[in-house]
Amino acid sequence: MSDSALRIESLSVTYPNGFEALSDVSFSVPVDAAVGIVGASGCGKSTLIRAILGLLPEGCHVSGEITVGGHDVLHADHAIMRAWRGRLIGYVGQDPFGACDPLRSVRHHIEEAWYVHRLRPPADAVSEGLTSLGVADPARRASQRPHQWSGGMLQRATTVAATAHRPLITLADEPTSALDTDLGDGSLILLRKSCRSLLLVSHDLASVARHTDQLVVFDRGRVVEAGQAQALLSSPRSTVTRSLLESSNPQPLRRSPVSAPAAVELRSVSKEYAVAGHRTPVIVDADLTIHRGEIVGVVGPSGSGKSTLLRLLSGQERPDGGDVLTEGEPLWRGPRQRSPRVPRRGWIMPVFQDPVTSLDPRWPLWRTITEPLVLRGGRLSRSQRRQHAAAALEKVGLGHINVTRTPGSLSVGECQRVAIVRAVIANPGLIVADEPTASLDVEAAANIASFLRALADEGAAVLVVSHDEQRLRSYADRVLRMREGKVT
Amino acid sequence: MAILILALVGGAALLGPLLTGDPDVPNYTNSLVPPDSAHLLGTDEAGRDLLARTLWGARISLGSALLVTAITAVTGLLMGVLSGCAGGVLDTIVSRLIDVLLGLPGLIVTLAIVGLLGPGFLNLTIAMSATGWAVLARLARATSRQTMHLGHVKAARMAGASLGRVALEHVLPAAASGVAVVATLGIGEVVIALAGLSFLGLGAQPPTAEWGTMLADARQTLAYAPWQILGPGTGLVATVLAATMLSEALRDVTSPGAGH
Amino acid sequence: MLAIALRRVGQAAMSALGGGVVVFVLLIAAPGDPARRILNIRGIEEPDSSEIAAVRAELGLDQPIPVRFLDWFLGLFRGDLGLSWRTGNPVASEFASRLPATVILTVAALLIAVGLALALGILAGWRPRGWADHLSRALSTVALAFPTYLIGVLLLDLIAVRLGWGRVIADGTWKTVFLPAFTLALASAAVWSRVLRSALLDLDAAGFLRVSTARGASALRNMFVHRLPNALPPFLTVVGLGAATLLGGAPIVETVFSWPGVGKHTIEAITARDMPVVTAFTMMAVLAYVGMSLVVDLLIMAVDPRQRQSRTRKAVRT
Amino acid sequence: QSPAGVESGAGSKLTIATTYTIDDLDPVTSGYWGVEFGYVELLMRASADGVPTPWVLSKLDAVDDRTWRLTVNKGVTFVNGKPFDAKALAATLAWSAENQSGFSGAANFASAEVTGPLEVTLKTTAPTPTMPNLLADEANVLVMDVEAYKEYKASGKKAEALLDTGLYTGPYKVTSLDVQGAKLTPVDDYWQGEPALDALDVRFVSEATSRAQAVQAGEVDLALYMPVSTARTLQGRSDAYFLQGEPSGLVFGLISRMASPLMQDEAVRRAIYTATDYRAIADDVLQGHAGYAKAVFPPTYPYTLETQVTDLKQAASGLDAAGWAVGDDGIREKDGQRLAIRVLCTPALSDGITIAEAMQSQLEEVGIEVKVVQVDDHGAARKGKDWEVSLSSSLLSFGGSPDQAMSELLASDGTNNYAKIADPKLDSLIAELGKTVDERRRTEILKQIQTLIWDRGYYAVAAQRLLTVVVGPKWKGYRVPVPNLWVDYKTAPTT
Ligand SMILES: Nc1ncnc2c1ncn2[C@@H]1O[C@H](COP(=O)(O)OP(=O)(O)OP(=O)(O)O)[C@@H](O)[C@H]1O
Ligand SMILES: Nc1ncnc2c1ncn2[C@@H]1O[C@H](COP(=O)(O)OP(=O)(O)OP(=O)(O)O)[C@@H](O)[C@H]1O
Ligand SMILES: [Mg+2]
Ligand SMILES: [Mg+2]
Repeated sequence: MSDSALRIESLSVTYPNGFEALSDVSFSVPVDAAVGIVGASGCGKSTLIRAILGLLPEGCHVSGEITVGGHDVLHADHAIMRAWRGRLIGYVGQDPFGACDPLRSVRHHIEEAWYVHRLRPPADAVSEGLTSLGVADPARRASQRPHQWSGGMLQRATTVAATAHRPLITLADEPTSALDTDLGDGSLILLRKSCRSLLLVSHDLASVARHTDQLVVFDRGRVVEAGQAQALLSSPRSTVTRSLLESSNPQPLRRSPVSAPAAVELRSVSKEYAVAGHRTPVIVDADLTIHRGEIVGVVGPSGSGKSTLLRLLSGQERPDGGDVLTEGEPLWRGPRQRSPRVPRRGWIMPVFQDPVTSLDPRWPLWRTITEPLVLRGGRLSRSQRRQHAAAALEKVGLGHINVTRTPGSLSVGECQRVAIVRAVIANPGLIVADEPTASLDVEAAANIASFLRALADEGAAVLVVSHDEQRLRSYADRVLRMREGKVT
Repeated sequence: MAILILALVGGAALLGPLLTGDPDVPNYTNSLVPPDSAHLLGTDEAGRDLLARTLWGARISLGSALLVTAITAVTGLLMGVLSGCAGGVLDTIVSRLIDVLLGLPGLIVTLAIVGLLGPGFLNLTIAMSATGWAVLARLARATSRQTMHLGHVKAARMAGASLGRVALEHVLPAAASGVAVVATLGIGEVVIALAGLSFLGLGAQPPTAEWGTMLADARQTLAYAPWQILGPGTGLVATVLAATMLSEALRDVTSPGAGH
Repeated sequence: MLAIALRRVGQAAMSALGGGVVVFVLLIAAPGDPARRILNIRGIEEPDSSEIAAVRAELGLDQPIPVRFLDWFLGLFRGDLGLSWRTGNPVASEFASRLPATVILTVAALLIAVGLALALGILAGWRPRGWADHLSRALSTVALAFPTYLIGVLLLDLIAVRLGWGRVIADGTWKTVFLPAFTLALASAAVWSRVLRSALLDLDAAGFLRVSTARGASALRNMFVHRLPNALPPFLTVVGLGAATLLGGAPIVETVFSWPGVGKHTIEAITARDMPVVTAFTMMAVLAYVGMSLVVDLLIMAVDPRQRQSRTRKAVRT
Repeated sequence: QSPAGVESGAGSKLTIATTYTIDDLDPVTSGYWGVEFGYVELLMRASADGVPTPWVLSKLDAVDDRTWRLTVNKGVTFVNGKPFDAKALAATLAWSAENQSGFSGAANFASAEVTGPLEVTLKTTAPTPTMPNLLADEANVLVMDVEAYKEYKASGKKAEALLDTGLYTGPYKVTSLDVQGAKLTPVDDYWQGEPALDALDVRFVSEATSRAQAVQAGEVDLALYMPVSTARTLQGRSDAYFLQGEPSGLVFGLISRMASPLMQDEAVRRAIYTATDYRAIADDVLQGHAGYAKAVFPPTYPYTLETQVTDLKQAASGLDAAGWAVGDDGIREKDGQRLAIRVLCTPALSDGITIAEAMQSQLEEVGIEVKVVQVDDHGAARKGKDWEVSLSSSLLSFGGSPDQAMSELLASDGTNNYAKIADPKLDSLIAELGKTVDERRRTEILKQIQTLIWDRGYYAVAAQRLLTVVVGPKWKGYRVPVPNLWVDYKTAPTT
């Protein structure tokens, strides 16, 4: 038996469509060590995991060598491979909710690690495993269904299942990308604790570096750099590593001074929702002022009321108590008023989390982009609208995109930029953005951040709700924290 | 492929009758002649040319199926979008109506309506339209409500678009494609249902050439003259296939999210 | 859980009531004076107004419409379906002798259809583009393109006449039910198997399948432990909705196979515009339909724990 | 059917499939089915030449034009064991005159007196020359135990109870009856001899295809009312045979609705009837499975007059003379009105539709457009206004008498005159016929009537209907009876 848990020698993988997802990849994971694989989206990380598990789709061309504890997994036959999965090679997936069958209990999910190998799970394996990872009251909780668990807890259950047979190596594919940063770190610590050797895959260089001994950096299917985690962090050699490092530690941007008049104000605003029959306060006595030219960020745990605050501020929803003022005038006057009274049409414009659904998939870009202009009363011909749209896209660096295209043919990041162009084309006074960068990769997110900043600098008030506090701090003037409906 | 079949079926329905004689004139000395050069699909018991009857029958079968589909699709779409966009009392009323109609077994209510109006192809078409729109309305309403919560509609509303404008420009097209897909898929079903009800004597009345009644007529002498099912059978299979393919093609064309 | 089930039962009751209203409207909108028709059956060709009034009172036609509706609707539960306009006999007694045969036929067809759909759907979903997939696609095209009556006649000719299996004139019992039930089931089975197939294939991308495969689970285990249960809700839903289609197809099959059921009887009633019989059949189908979708919903609730919660808690994630 | 060929009690069984459902055994509403299937008998039996022969009666003598002497056969007993004697006969006649609408309408019943142990004297209020035919009609006087029936009525029991009353005298008795069919068993001590069958099943199968297939599959021996197309399907097969009977009075009649504005024009009516090709309908359209109608009555009847001829020229010139000019599309017009007639028919009589469709092409040649209108409830639709020519019944009653049917259908005050024919000459002829006993005079009147209805274009016969059945191999020699009395005590397999 060799002293490496996993050894990969000049591995190449070509998908049936001829795309070479991995080429000539070699590295190894020593026994009891943790190795991190980092790289931008689409660089072949998941392909690597699938290759090790022998779960590449039919028709892939694979060359090279993969051995786990000295066993050749690339050429093992189906039955043997199945026996090794779970026992020799553990696997932790990306999304804990996706990993669990929603119809079955968490206990079933964990015990399945034994059942699939026709074994009987030890009597208290589930409780012990969960207790050791800090889940309270495991006996009762285990009989609940996945949707009754939180993501962090469920990730621990998955970890228990993945390491049930103490596999020689555990493969973890972006195990925390679906979790909050705090939760994510906790999960990784527990994961590291529970397994013997670990191969941790992620696009977040900084967080991987905290939990592994060695790092391998991928770019477009190739290894560009490998080495000790700390050394690599402190002196990255390749440009790929450097840009990865940069995007996971965004640099603060320029701030504008807050001396402008207030654009929008919340005065002891409160909101309740009827949940399961009884009313639950979601926003409690919120006060908030946003000035022209100012970006206010709001962070806070999930369910704390961030999105609700944003909807109240932008008139999408009516408060139960308190006032919302735009340029000093209340949005809501009489009790029978059905829509908010804004200073003018399109004075408040939104940017949403999902760029794809925020553009009408049937409309060409020019139509979407200039819709607010038309609604403001601009009598524009088609060709004028196209010109306006093209000019606006030019400003966000999308000048090369033909305005007659439909959103379906754009990338997600491009879509979000188009959405922002639509939001700003009619000179709004306030822009509200709910998680504008959550579905984007780091590069696109940085792009959007600087664009929002530029907007504010031109005089608009901006409210951004986000989980990504680090990034938010880089371009917001103020970052407020919400907890259980209160703004602090 | 779909286009080809469709063109064939549609062309047959439109042009076929011009090429052939009157499908309803009997010629009893020519009864049940197997397919030959004079009668490519043979003749039926009354000595009528089955090719002519198949082609003419296409008009009635397809025509009324298209009519039913069109009526149900338009009604369903409008009701669904209206209810989905307007919300409130209107939505409640329309939804209840849809629920009740969906809670009724369609084919049987069709039977009951025919019972009320009396047998006949027109009555059958009316009955099928009266019951068929609910399922499409529900689909349209669901899509509308979903669309109303999508970013682009919210953005349009915030940019100052009225409810009507949003419904017309954003929601209707979105709902229409789904309705079109499902309604198209239903064309084949409608043809078959019409045929089945005609078999029961509730639809087309002889000697009108209609695929369902042609097959029903054929069954008595099927063992002796099996070629009688050739024409209408091929027509029905082709229609169902074409409807399925068209529906799939429509789905591909109208689902613009394909790029992601 | 119980509360939700009860609410669902309440909804079902509302649907039945709504269906009742529609059916009742059909009944009272029917042309012709029922009293006159019944008198004609009783041998009075040209009844005078006092005779008509007497029968109107007997039938309760002189009551205001809401009262008539209530009478009619409650009568359904008492087994009082009114008098046939064609024979003058109580519809209930005409149905009583025919209903068992129709119940046997539709239940048998439902069982065959579900069994066939499960088998074909699983096989097709197991290996898309495999032989089972092609078979079920071909079957669904044929079932969709060829009317039931033709398939029935062909099956009779082939199986009962040429091979001598089964019977041409069925007697309405379980012994002879297979052929008519199979014919009736074919179209539904074809459609349902496609639904099951696509529900199974939709799950292909599900994370939990990949995870359990990565833990060493076999495809067989995945199919029966994870995929099938997860694909059941949409499947059960179409089965529930489609069960009434079976009842709707019964008249045709009953005619072809000489099955002594209510469907055939209803068609005769339609041609004679005998609305009480038609509406009674419709109402029965409505109740069967409402009942069936209730059962399906409760079944789905039993299968899928998420449905049991009054509100699906938003999964805690970004 | 020679009794010698009967192996009685040798396990022979007959299963018949028929279109029509028998609801119960009630003599008023469904007793006539019993006559056809051997569980009810009549006093007289209809025959092919229109002259009935005695059945349960041994003799029927006319004493004068208002008095008839009826003698019952010896030893006739009801299934319940009671004898059918003069007393029972008198009771039956009196009861039928009151309750059977056909008999009460036509028989002019005055009294029925027992004048001997087996003899009853029947008196009428007016001359009733067709009494033998009336007594041979399945809808008139059934041989039944009136006492037992009255008891049953008084008891208020359900219709099933009739099965146990032993009400009738036939060779077979119904032991069970439901929506699927009836089961019959032979009656012990049947008065004419031992019934030839051990069991008789009647099954109600509305689909003709199914009836034929059932014979092929050996489930059924005899399928009734088979469409002519079946003959072709069964050609050259040995599992089932198509058989047909002789012309017997059943017809595909055509009647003109005089209330229709178009049909008030005699030229139009005449053109319709003379342009119809009666030979082609029988020989080509129905492929010899129907009789060529040269007259409205069967060729075997003594008074039959061949009136019906096809003459396109005459039809055309008649129309020309009446001002109907041929339009652009070949259809005639007059004063802007198209010569388009609607022919009413019903799917229940599928060959009727075929005939209507044939007329469509035949009449087109003289410029008359025919629309085929199909209705399910033919009886009801005939009373309506949406037709010009309707498929109609025969001018003969089941018992072979023309008086009854003509007075109902063609007389201006007839109870069944839905065509609204009102011709004083015809009325007086029909009235006279009803009173005339003398055969020669009757023949004369009937010939005059036949000439009149042809000349005026009131009624014609498109084709003589033949009874058609499909039988299994064991019944290959079955003789299709005249009229449709499918089963009697001698009916048995032929091989
Ligand atoms: N079945 C397949 N057929 C063809 N190409 C594929 C297939 N699966 C993945 N690819 C391509 O292979 C490349 C690598 O994919 P992979 O899923 O390994 O990326 P990744 O590094 O895990 O990305 P991410 O961070 O987005 O998960 C991508 O460009 C992807 O488009
Ligand atoms: N329309 C609604 N009806 C009922 N409850 C709601 C509604 N919208 C939000 N809530 C509840 O209000 C609370 C706050 O929701 P909100 O969406 O504002 O949280 P959030 O901070 O944006 O969370 P996340 O980070 O997950 O987006 C949650 O408990 C949520 O379940
Ligand atoms: Mg990946
Ligand atoms: Mg939120």
